[in-house]
Amino acid sequence: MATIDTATLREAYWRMRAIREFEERMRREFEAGTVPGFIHLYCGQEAVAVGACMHLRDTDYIGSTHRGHGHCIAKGCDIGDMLLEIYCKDGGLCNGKGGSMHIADMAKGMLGANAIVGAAPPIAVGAALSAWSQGTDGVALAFIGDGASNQGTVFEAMNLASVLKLPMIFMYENNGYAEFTGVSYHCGGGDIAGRAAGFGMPATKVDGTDFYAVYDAMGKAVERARAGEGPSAIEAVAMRWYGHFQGDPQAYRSKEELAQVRRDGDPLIKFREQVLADRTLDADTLDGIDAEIRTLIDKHVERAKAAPNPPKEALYSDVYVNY
Amino acid sequence: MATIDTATLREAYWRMRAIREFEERMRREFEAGTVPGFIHLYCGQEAVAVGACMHLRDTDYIGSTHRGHGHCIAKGCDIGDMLLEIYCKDGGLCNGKGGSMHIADMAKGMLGANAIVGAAPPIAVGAALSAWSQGTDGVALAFIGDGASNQGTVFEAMNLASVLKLPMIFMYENNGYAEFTGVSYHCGGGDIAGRAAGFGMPATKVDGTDFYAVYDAMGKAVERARAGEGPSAIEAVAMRWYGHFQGDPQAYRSKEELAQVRRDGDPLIKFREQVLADRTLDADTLDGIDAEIRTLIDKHVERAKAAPNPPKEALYSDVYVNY
Amino acid sequence: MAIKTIREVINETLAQEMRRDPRVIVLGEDVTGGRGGSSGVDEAAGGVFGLTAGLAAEFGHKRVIDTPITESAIIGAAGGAALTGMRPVAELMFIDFVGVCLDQIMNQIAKFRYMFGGKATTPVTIRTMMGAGMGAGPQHSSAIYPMLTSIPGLKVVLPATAYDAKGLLATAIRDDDPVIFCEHKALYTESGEVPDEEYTIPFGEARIAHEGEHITVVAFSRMAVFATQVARKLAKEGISVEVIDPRTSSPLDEGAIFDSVEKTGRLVVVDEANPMCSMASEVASLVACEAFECLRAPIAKVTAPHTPVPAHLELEQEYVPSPARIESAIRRVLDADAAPVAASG
Amino acid sequence: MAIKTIREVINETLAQEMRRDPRVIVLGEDVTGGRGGSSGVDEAAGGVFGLTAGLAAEFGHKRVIDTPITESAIIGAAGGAALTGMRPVAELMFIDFVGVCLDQIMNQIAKFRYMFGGKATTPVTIRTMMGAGMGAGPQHSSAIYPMLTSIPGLKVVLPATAYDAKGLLATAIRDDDPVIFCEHKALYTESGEVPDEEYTIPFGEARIAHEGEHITVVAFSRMAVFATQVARKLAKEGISVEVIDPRTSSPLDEGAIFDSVEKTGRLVVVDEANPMCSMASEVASLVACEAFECLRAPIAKVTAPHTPVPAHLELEQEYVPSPARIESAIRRVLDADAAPVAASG
Ligand SMILES: Cc1ncc(C[n+]2csc(CCOP(=O)(O)OP(=O)(O)O)c2C)c(N)n1
Ligand SMILES: Cc1ncc(C[n+]2csc(CCOP(=O)(O)OP(=O)(O)O)c2C)c(N)n1
Ligand SMILES: [Mg+2]
Ligand SMILES: [Mg+2]
Repeated sequence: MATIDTATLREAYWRMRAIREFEERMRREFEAGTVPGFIHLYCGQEAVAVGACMHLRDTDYIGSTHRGHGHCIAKGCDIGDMLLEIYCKDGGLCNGKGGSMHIADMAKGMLGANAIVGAAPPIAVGAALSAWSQGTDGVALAFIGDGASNQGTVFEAMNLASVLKLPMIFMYENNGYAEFTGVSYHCGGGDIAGRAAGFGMPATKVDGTDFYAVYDAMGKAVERARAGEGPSAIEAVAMRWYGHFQGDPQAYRSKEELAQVRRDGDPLIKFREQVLADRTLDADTLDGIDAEIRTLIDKHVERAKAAPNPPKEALYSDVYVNY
Repeated sequence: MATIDTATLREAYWRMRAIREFEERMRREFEAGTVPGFIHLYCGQEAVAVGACMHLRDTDYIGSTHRGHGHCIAKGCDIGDMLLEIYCKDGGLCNGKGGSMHIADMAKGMLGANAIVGAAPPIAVGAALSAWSQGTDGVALAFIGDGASNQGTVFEAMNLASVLKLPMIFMYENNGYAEFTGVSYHCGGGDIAGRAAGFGMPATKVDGTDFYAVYDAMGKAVERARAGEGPSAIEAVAMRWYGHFQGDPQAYRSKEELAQVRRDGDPLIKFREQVLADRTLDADTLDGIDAEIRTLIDKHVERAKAAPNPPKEALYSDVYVNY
Repeated sequence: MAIKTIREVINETLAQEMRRDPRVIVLGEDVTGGRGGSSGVDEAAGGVFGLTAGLAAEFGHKRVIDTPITESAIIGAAGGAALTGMRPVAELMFIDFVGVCLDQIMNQIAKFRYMFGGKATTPVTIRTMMGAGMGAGPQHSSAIYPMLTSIPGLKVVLPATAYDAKGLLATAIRDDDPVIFCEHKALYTESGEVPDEEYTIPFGEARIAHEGEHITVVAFSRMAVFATQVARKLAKEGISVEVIDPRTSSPLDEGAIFDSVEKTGRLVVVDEANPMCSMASEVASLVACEAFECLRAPIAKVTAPHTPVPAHLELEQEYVPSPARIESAIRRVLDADAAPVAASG
Repeated sequence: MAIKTIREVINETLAQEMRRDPRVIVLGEDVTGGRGGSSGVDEAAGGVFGLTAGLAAEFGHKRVIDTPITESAIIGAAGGAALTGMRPVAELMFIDFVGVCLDQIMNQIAKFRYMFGGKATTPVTIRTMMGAGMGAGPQHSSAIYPMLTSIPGLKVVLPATAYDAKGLLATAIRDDDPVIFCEHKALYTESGEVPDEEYTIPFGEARIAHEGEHITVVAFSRMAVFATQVARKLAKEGISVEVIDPRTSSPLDEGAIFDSVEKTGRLVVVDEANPMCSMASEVASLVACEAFECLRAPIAKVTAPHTPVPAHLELEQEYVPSPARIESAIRRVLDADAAPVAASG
């Protein structure tokens, strides 16, 4: 495992903590009825998005899912503008027309959360194709849920990336469930990473609650992609802490499982223990980040709630460039 | 390899010879301009369809492709009624409304040729699901081209069959090309059979010009399916003799390849040599079948040409049960 | 008779039809829910909105079949099962997902009968959820049933009342042709008197939701509910509005529309779909072509705009044709006594 | 000016646009052909109908990209490439295959701009082939562009002449919105005078294919060719038919239609698509709603029937709206001098 410099570790912790705090706050706000639509929380999976995105530049691209908040933060989207969007406010990343499931930010290389399961991988492959066609060293990554791994479009994306040897990474996030159905049921063969072999693609399966493991696997995949050696797949296993969407009673999960997930599946605790043991970051630094983020999220949530709605005319704009 | 009884061998030869004669005749008729639409010939792949279908009953089902004539004959469709359909005549298997790419025959378990690449496997999975749900020992099979193996719908079909452990066989026909593109280019990883492992499905790769090899692999797959043990995949390699569609100049194939395919890739010659060597069928029997089939095809082609067109009102009927 | 919601009657009808005919099966994502879960609860959901609750317990997992996320395979498998003797009810969770399985609907199940020369039947029912109103954003809120209505071989059902939902769903399941049954999200809690016994309602027979003399309003799905509200309101002012809910857009009850327009001479068509090539356009054009002589005023269409459905709740509300917009269209058409150009021959 | 076929000008325009702008790439199945073949011929096809011939030789395999059979990935990748700075021209071999990639068209590329709040552009051109006339059967012969026209965010182009094909394709490629460019199979050999230089034709501007005074015929794609033939024939009888070819169904040149109907007072709409929710219905309803006062007779629609396209050539011919059917619709509308019911107030 390569050693990781302190600045990277600090930034990684910042982003993971930001995701956690963001999602926990969203959860409380949703319960309080302040958040419109419905939301899918990323708690428990923070190390996947951050471990992956720490390797990416603004000119690299990611495609995301309905569970996209964590991906956005990991890729560097402005948290305030994200909150404006989740509250569907004017000035939000999509000016209030996308909402939680469609947050996008081209300037940060975020191609959009996507409410159609399996739709983003072909799009991310297109971003990889751009880089390949233009001869840059850009890469693209698609986040794909365990449930999404069964959708035909995802296999097509893998094959096309393989055929053209595109600079592409398929990041499977196995969080145990697709809605209310367990991966052991819905995934024929039970081995998501194993499917990549069928496309001649290297794949690794890692503990998705271990930042270091994700970071390491992603480092190799990105290196390979930038070197023009083609696509890779990573399966990161990290159970989701909450329901499919906020409000899901989760009758399909045992109390034991939920307790165990919280006990053993907290990527932030694992990270903290690791950096403290390694003496790469100290407790003050970590606590400082925690405090900074609490304040930050507080401020932005209040701002988002108070922000103006999009004007009525916004309904009709942006369908076309001139309309 | 299990020994095969003489009646089966005789019938297998009959069907393979019928396919060959049928397709060669269609080729000549098409060149002569008597056949409407466009046609995709099966020559060179006879042992795949017949090796597979010899294990199937009328109550077992197959889903087919745009290159479906061979599958129909192998599954027992009436040759005369097929010809009526290819000539789009009244009384054809689809009363002239389907044509070459849509020949179907529910009574024979033939769910239809299909002009949409990759569309038949989900449908065939549905037939397997019928058997599974009703608790019969019926099985279903989908023929899938090498090019079709990249279509998302095909992967979805494999996964669904695997998840439900359906009595299903995926028969990949690797004939070297998808239209004008070679399998080494279009198939990421280059190993079609290998993809089945990703769905927890056993797969074998066989010489598709060797009837015995196909028959053997299919025997195991059907046994497994009837025993309720779930789906299997078979990749049968058998190059197509002619162009993608009749009239294709095949600029993408070398003369050497075409000569070599004819020299080494004739399933009928191989079969004949084998049965003569084994003394399971004698030359007289084989020659008798050849002659019988020539006469049969002659008769049915003439009948099809002379048959009446569907009435004009047929345009409007059969859209719905009552319309 | 008991008062039941549309949600309840759909569930009840599925159970009744499954009892009645062993060939009826249900398949889709989380129609049971909880398969492969750690709690061991056998039915953890019964559909994301609970529409299929209780079916797995009664009919077992070989008739109530949870699938992976795999819409093409769901619809394709339903088609294949239908060709081979079953009567599958497949769930397409949101109509917006039609984009990942349209081929199986349009080129396969809807065409089997025709392209096989009348020698196959494909009794598939696709249950799906449509419509705006939940702030679910641009990919989960559409009402794109007109594109499905354009498909020959497919029947399209749009229940607006609990009574209709039951009878039409029973008809759909018993019909030998493929049917897409479009449930409007915002109508699940709509309730009315519904008999416990099974019954069917024929396709292609409109419901007169409100009788009237002055103007005809043809409105589909949730829009029929809105139009009826408006008709009741205007009745108090002495404006007599006839509201026609066609109940199925394919087949369409043209006769009921013609009869009404013959009486009223005025037409408003209301459709939650986007305007281009909508059912609003279809019905308006039908009357303009076949009952032109009856018209005493221009026709008015009230539809969603030519935009996706925005996430913001107020914009979404602005998107959906409202009772207010329906009312003003009615007033406009009533006010416009066209003086048609005299024929110059 | 040289006489060129539509096939030729599409090829020429692709080359010109690729020369003009390095961001333009072409991708699809066998757009080159021969990759992985044994002959070593680098361009074995140039598209199944030769439309992309010569491009790979000039622009190389990183700009002319052969793909597996994988339509969702083709359109999705085009969308992703467009979001990241390219101007992809994706080939969807037959419009019938829209069923396996509709989500990428409808929910993705067409919605990006809107659902991302105007902060993304998606300059994708999808070239596709449509229409009956080759005996290709129910899954390769449809003209289902109306369902695409209903999609907000997507533009739909229907060239009927060689001159238009060139200018409209250039506009499509340079347009910052997604466009589907529908080439009618039966028109590839249609020819006309076409300049060698590049030029563009704006979307949403109809072509007056034939000027006239007595009746307006709005006809799309190949139907504009048929309608023009009929107009020429009837001119000899002194019947003056104005044929309007909208050239794009989205955006639609409503003004040109209104102007013409204002003049003629009579309308026939011709569409090769199935009738329900067609462009025929759209245009007819538009006039019935917005230009009702101009109408002196019922509108007539001439469309394909509500059936798939049968394989049999004679049935297929019966399926396609013919010049004879267009002619008889024109005569019918001219004969019908509606005496509209007087307004009763
Ligand atoms: C095409 C499509 N089918 C179904 C859905 C409904 N749906 C939304 S999320 C989801 C489960 C996704 O599971 P997974 O990919 O494991 O992601 P996770 O929710 O676990 O992050 C489903 C079925 C959808 N949005 N799109
Ligand atoms: C969805 C779809 N995409 C593309 C096509 C055009 N097409 C017809 S056959 C074919 C090649 C199929 O190759 P393969 O699966 O190897 O079958 P083969 O022709 O070799 O039997 C293609 C691309 C189609 N009919 N349907
Ligand atoms: Mg999951
Ligand atoms: Mg092939």
